[in-house]
Amino acid sequence: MAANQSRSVAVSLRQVCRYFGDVRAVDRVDLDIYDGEFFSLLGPSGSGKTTCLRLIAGFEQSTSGSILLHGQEVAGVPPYDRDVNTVFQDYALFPHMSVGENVAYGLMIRKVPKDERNRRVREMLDLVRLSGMENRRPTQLSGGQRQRVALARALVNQPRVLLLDEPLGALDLKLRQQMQVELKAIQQQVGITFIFVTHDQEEALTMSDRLAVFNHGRIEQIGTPAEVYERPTTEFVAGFVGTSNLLKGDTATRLMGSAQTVAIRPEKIRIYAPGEIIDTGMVQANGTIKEIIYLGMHNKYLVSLDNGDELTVVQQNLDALSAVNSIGRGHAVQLAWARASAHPLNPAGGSK
Amino acid sequence: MAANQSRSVAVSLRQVCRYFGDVRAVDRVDLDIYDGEFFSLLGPSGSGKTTCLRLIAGFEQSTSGSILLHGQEVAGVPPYDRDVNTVFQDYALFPHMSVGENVAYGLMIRKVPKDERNRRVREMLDLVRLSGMENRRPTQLSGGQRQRVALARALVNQPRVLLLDEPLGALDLKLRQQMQVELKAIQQQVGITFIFVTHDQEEALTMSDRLAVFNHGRIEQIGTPAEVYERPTTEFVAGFVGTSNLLKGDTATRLMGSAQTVAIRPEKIRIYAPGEIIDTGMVQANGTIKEIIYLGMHNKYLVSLDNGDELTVVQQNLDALSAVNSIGRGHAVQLAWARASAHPLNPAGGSK
Amino acid sequence: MRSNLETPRSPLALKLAAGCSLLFLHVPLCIIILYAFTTEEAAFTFPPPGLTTQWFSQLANRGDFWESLWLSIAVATTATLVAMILGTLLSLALYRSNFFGRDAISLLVILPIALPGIVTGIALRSAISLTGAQFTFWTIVIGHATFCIVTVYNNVIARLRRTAHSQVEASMDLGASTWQTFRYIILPNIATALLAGGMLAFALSFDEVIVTTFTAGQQRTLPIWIFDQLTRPRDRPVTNVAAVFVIAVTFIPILLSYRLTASTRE
Amino acid sequence: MRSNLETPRSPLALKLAAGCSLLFLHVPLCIIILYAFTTEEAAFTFPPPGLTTQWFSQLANRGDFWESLWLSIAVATTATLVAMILGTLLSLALYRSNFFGRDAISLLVILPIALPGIVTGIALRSAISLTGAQFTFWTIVIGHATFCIVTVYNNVIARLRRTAHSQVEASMDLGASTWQTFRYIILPNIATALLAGGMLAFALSFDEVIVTTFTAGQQRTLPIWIFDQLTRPRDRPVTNVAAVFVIAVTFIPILLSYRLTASTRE
Repeated sequence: MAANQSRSVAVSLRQVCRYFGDVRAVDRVDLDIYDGEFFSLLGPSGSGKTTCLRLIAGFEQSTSGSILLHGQEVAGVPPYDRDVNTVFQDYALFPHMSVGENVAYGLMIRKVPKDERNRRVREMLDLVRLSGMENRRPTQLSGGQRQRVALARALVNQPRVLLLDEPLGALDLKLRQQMQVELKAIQQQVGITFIFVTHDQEEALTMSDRLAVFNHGRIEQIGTPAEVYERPTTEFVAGFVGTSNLLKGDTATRLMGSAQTVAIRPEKIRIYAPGEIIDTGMVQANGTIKEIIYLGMHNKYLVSLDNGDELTVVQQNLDALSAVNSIGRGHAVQLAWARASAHPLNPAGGSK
Repeated sequence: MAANQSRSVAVSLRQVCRYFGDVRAVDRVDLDIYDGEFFSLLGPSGSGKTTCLRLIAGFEQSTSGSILLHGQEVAGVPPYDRDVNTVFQDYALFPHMSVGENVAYGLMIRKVPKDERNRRVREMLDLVRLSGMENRRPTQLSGGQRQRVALARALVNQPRVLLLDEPLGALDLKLRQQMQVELKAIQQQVGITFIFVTHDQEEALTMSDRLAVFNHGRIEQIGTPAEVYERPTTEFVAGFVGTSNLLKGDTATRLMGSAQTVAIRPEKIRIYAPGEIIDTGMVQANGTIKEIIYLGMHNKYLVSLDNGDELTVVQQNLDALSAVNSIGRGHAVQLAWARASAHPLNPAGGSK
Repeated sequence: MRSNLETPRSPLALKLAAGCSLLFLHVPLCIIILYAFTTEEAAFTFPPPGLTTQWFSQLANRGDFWESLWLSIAVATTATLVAMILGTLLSLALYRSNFFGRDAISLLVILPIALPGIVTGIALRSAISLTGAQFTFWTIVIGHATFCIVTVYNNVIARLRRTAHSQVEASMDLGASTWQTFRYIILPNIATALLAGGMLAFALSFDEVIVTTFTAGQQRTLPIWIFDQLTRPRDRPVTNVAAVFVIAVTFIPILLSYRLTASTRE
Repeated sequence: MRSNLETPRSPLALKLAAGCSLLFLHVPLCIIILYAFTTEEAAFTFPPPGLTTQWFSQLANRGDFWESLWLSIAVATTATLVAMILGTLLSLALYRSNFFGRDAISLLVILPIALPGIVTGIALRSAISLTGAQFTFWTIVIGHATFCIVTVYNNVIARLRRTAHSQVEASMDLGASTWQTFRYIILPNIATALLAGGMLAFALSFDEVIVTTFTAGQQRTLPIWIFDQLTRPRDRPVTNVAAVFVIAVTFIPILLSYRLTASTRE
């Protein structure tokens, strides 16, 4: 699943900036996306990820820098001359056309003969599991079905790159999870490069081959899901992709032997009873359980360390009725984690 | 935190129905909510939870059945004569009034003297951490701040019951999590009964003392978070509150010794290598890993059983870089779980 | 499941006041229709002493009535067509434009409808006189086009603003040029609004008196014919019948346009 | 970060067409203002041989002008006040009402504005004659109120529909009665729309000619004064000055109302 660095580059951004007046929506972004990759642009709203996508689609023009599609500079090339297609956040289906006409639109514009057009529309509707829906109107469809029509309409043109702008944002949780699986399967089937914009870190981790984490118009980190989650380079990434405990200053020095800030994931910390013997290779800390929050699949413990710092620990509920736990609020505990689980952050990581 | 059955009842619904034409929005609902409880109404959209709240507030009139507030029947009592206050989903702040005027509105209507009014508004703004914001306009506030104003405006009247209609729905993930903690803390501080409508099962589990799961206008289950999560009584609850593996028919008979459908949570299943010795008290099954999905905090395994059924298993990533796992796709594995972890579902559980 | 179907109703007093206001607005209309059937020739008494349809056949025999009617229809049709083309162009140009403030431009378009008819009339007459042109069918059309354009513009721009711009982007993204996007996406989207605007424009033009008196030569549109009729008291019932005609020709397009824009309103 | 600030602009041809249309709409206005300053008395040549402000002082000395102006202002003010009260009542009663279809009722309110002025005029004159009343200041007010109510209603109901109903529920929830909710929540919410509607109504009333001719006795409002003036060609520049007055009195409230409803439009 990891990106193969020797593959050819599909989309390349070089020092791309896009300013709206004083607002630096996209600020000196460098990015290489490989052919056939499922690549996510992840970030909070206003972080520049959507503007980046719109720059690639041609809906926005960059203020400076260069954008290459398969090696070709595309500055000034209008959207209709770029070999990319977009799945819009609001789907942007044409309400006055049937599902079939929506999907056929790009082929009609390109004057593909009627027979071939019909065949390809049918194939595409099969792919997105909407066979037989050709004659429905978009308003007669559910949210998930509309999403699939939008996907089919973009894919039928066989673009080399597909851009997806938070396509699952409008769906509810269960449907979103189902569409994540489907979308990923379709991408593997058609083999097209997918560039996927999302603000949902779990979605980005689940679906992507690689992802870029955006903040304030800049990219904070690029890597595979595991690289980004397990080795965040900045505080922002550590906090935005999952949750992290940050050990700073004195606490970091005392526990880790260096004042450099480190991030440690709540699920990497184990809880031991006082006096229990812990592997000496582990980093150890003593504390008191301040709060236990039951979350069904796991419990979240808020533990006060002796120096007043607070750590969050997550433990999977392995046993039936594990809500009733032997470790109660106010109990003293020992915490321990593998030294390798605590990842040092880039001190220059420029975000708040 | 669990409900104390001997406490006095704050809100009581007896066979309450609310039909809109042919649509049974609320269908024969029985419910007792105790004084001082944090009670959630959980369900998908259209399940009747919000209508239920609006019946209690007095914005809707029930078609049949009776609603009691602290033992008093409230049929026909207009909203302004009920001792409950509501926090609206869209906050419903008055845009032409300052924050202070918004919060003071209920007191002004009740002709509370100006001095006391100012004092109570100030106290309330302190409680929701908005001191000094009295003179701002709602439009100058962020989403989270507006939410707090709406909360203060409802609480300042010292109602005996506070109704909250998906108050956190419009906030983004991080802010929502923060507000969940704050809201729970405020409820514990003021000691008022909170009735909280949400479609987010994690939110309901985190915050509630007890919750009711709605589906198609009916209540499927009432209980503490642990009761509902660990012992779901219907397929709907097992699927809506967290995710469940359902073992049915032959598979259930072979593994569990009875054809009754059982639900088992993905995190209760352990994965063993083939040939590894498993405690005989455990239920065992053989299968093959079909897919591994990396989710940061945990990995999700899709495992095909020998008879073709598929089970989902979740394992916490305890170790650094646990994305690189010893168990790969296509490997044969043994699965095992405690018999008590598989919970039999009510065969009459009336939902699809 | 939130429903607005049955929320507390308006108090009775409010309903009563509303009912009276409605009545007040509609009584005149009923009177004119009623007195198109009265058997009296000149004076009106209430209730009418008897009802008759003779005035309809009398009117049908008046050549000058038919002449005016056809002129009114021709003027309204031509002015409406001109307005539909120019109004659409205007709205397309101004929708999304932001040069010196979209609002300022929008106001510039809307002002002419607010221009008092008498002012428009004087101004147009002066302008046409200056060019030395004759007052013909076409000068009437030009006069009417001023306010018809605004009506079409208002309808079309409201629809354009409600049309998701992402549709336009999607069309371009799928390979369509600007013209193709207009043809296949924008035009179908604004079609009903354009039609509704056109119908309103037709109704406005058909009713216009003041601007017509200034821009017409010897031509008499139907409203002006009615105006002239009023100097002949014995023809009052015939005039009322003509007024019923005007009401009908005006209301039908307005009702249709109301239907067409129902989706835009809510 | 999606921005609509700088999307592909309209093609040049479209802009040109739009520019011409705008010009077409505004040339008459400029002409009338220009010829209020011409030194010629009767004939108009272009360009004017010279400019002067003498017509302004001439107009100021005409007692009949001032009389008409004050009458117009009095009529417009009264009709507007009546319309603001009845229009608000109507919109409150109909907003959220669903008895035999809100749309049908809404149409009943809107139709009178579509009623041709000449028809409204004839109908009102007949109705007033039937009651045996005199044609006074008040009959003019009644005539004008018909279309003023509609203007206020349209503005207020549009604002009401945009006001979150949850505000009303929140107010009731916090203990306010229906009347308190109106006083403290609804009224402030609709205030600017009500004011805007009132101003538009004022402008409409101030300009009205046709309905006034039918509902007035000997009274002459300003537009009718101007109309009468036109029969005296030597007074043309004075008439143009009066027209500029009408334009000013009309445009100021329209501009203000446009400002007030800016938030409702977008």
